[in-house]
Amino acid sequence: MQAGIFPPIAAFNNRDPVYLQVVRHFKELIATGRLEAGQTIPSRRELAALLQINPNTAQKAYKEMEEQRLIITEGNSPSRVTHDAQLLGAIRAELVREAVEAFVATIRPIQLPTDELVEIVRAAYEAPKEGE
Amino acid sequence: MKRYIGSVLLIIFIAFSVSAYYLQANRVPWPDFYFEKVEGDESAAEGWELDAEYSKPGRSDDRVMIGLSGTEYVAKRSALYTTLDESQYQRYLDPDARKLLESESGFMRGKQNASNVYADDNALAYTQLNKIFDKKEMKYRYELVVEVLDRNTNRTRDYRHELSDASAYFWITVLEVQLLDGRISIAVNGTTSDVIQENIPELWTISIDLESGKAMQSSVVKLLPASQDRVQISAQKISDHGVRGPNPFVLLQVTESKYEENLQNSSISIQPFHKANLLRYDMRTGTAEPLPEKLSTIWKNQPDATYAFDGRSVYQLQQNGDKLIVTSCDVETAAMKPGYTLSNQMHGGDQVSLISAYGNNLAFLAGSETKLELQLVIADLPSGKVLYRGKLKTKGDEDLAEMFSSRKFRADKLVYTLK
Amino acid sequence: MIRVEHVRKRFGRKQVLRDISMEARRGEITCLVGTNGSGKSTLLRAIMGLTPLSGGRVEVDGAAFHHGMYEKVAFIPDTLTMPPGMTVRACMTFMQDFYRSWEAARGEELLAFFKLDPASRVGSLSKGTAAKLNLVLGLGLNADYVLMDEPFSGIDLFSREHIASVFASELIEDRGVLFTTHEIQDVEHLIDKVVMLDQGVIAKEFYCEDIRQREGKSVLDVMREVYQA
Amino acid sequence: MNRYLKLVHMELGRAWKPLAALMGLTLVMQLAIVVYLTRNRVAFVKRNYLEEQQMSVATFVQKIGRISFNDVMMDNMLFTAPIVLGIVVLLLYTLFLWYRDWLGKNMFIYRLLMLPSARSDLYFAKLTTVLLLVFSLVAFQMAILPLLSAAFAASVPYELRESVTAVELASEIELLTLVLPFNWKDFLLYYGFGMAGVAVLYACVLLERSYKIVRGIAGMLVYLAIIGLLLFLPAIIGLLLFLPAIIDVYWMALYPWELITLQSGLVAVVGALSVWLSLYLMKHKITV
Repeated sequence: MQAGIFPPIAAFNNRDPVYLQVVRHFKELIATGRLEAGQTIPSRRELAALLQINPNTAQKAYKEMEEQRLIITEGNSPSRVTHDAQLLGAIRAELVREAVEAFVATIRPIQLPTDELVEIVRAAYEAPKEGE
Repeated sequence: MKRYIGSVLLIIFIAFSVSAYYLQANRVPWPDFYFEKVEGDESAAEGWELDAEYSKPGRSDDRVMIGLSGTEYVAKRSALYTTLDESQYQRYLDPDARKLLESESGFMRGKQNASNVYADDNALAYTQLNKIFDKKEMKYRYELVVEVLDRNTNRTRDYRHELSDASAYFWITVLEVQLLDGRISIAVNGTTSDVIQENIPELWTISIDLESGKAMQSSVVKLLPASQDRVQISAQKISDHGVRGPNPFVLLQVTESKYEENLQNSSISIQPFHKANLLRYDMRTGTAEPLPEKLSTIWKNQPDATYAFDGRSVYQLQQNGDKLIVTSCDVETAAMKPGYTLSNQMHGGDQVSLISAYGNNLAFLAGSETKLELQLVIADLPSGKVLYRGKLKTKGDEDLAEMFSSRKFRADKLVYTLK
Repeated sequence: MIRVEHVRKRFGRKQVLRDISMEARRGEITCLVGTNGSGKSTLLRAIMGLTPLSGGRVEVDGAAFHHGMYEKVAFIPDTLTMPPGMTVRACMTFMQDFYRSWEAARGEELLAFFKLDPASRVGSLSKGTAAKLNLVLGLGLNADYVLMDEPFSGIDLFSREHIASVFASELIEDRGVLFTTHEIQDVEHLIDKVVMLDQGVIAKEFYCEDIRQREGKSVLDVMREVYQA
Repeated sequence: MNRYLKLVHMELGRAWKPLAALMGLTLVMQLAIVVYLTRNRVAFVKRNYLEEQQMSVATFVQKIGRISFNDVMMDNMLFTAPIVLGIVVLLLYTLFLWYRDWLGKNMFIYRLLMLPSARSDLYFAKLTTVLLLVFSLVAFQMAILPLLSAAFAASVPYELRESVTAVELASEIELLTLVLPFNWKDFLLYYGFGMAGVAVLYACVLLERSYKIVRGIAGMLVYLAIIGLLLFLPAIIGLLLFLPAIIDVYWMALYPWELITLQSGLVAVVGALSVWLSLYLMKHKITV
């Protein structure tokens, strides 16, 4: 199961710090529920191997996540996702806001009227995904 | 460890083969000749060696040196050792000069010709005659270089003297060096350069006063042949090896050679004719007197007599079949002394050969063609008393007689070497 | 830390390395980049003592480089350097014979990891397989530092990914890696620090994550700026 | 120390095939030569003496003498061919021993220079390997002499044959007396000089490998000049003596035993110098 949710390297771009991209990826997993609260996550070494990234980068990503209290590591037992629901909610909100900001930045130049825009977004959002 | 077996085996193979080869090389089955005493005292024969050629079937000839104790094969000796030994410093230099080289190696260093040396307890003198071509005057100049070591003070002095009016001589050699009452005397033998005069040997002496360094040249003695017609004349010093102490006389064997044509049944055959007379040259006076005619030798092809000098008298050693006739004369008085004759003394012995002398030691080989046996005989030169007689034998079971008859063994010369 | 101080290297009259000073820390992956002929390989060889320095010094953990250090500084050249006649097994035995820091177990692991046949002969290996064996011989050593010369050049895509995965594996962890490459874009996110060589001097030396953070540029962007300027 | 031994073992491992081939070739050639020449000689004797001159075996033996190895090999250079071949191949292999590590795409020299032991181990391992190869060929030659002697004996009827031991057989052939000297002191001397020669050769190879072709050759020439000067020092001194005394050098005249000692000493010095230079180059100057 674990391997599935950690895609190999192709998913990363070279311009943003890799460790931040890893943190974002974890946030997405948490936000999308693929990583539940309290679930154990792979060790630094396993993650480096899975994601094909430099072990130091994996180390830095874990440190960042611990600072953001996304994950908790007691002693040398494997790290776990936080139980803090309020934090988890905040992560979801942060991801949504980032996505929306990115979407708004790209759509603004087309100068669509607001309600027309909202209409298109609702249609796209409620349309069944081809894959499902 | 098993992995290294290949290399280890190779090293063992090398060690084994090389040592086996050299063990075998040392036990090569070659005859080991030696002299077995028949009569007399072995110490008299100490230092004498018979140089011979031995050709073992299936091998090219080997040079052997046979002494009292056994044989030494030149082939078996180390090339390094041979080079050391064969050089003129060692092997055939007379032992006194060699001893000098060892004891006075400092003084003798660089002295090319070790025989131009005079030595006594308190002085050592060396002379060298340098022939220098004078480009300006386009003629040869001869310069005598003398170095004298005072053994007491260990100081050396050297003297240089250019031989006056010597350019006429094609070649000048040093005959004798002596230290006579404070003067270094050097007898030289010059051969003239013009062909017509048939190179008459000319002797003279240069003496240099040790103190003043002043050099004097004696008058020249020309050794003219008795008869005039086309005679070759050569003068050769009779070796004074083994002679101790100062000696003013230089003994010369003056050989006159000519070719007689005698008519025999209408064909002219050229017969070589040689006559050797002895001459006593006194370095103090620079004069030469012939010694008694009885000492002269005449021969056609090979001389069958040699001369020896033991410091007091000169000896003519005449080989005659199985007899060795020795006549001698006192050098000081030039008076003949009673000679003696040594016979082969081997029953059936019919040969005396390789006569050699050193100091007052006389050595020769007594052989018997019929009995195929060889004996080394050492005698006291002045008295003729036989001091030692030894029979040539081999330690192995080789058939010596067969070796002689088939000429596998050929004696070459007797040499006195101080081992 | 491998420290290079004012290293100069001349081949005849050509000054290949003019004045190089840099560091490759333990536990970091440092990549040495530069245009062709900028002296990358020469620098690696100079550090390893395979070619004499014309000037300057190389220090490993504070001590001057000497032959004992070959136990703790492994070098993987751009070609496999074992005689063609040797089998893979013989190569492993050779390494065990001569290097105390050789770990046979890890060697076998690596052989398996790269799926190399111990009986095959060095001479008969393909370029990719040879490169993998080369890696095994280098990484099999329990060395603190691993220097690699073009580990990815001229190798098929799959082998390259296979090799790249080593960089991310625990084989590399807490070891200092200094390697040169032309295909920087594929391995950018594996690298901690980049040292840029240009005409025998260090053009730029930086940590990738810092550049990404401060200037949002990839290593490739920086290279374009430095080398095309 | 054991790394040096392991290196020697490895180098021998890489050399045993050519060595075995060389040994095989030498054996075959020498056997062929001995049998061929001996058969010719026997045929000649039979045709010429026994048939044409109607000589009985006894008279032939008595007059001319039995057929010996010496007669057969007397003025024939054929036997020296395999020996010269062996020497040439060994000389070439001495060079190849070094250059092979630089040749080809797999430059084994990288690995060798990165061995954790001092580079002198590598240098002495290669030097030892050459010496072992030379001595194994020499030992092989010694080992097959009895075989050759037997082959000779087999090719000559008993009554005509002059038996000779293997060692004597060796002393009949000019070149063999050099390769297998009769006296073991010479063996040490010749092969000592040979070793110095190999050391000089290695110094030249390393000069070239350190400074590459152009400056390498120049370095080599300078080095050989120094070596030449050293080796010919006694000869130069000798020469000085004969020049009309420009300077009084009599004190420099050497007695032959001193000359030999000096010459051997100089060869040893040259050997040591070469080893020292090689080790210096290996440590500081050699490059891949």
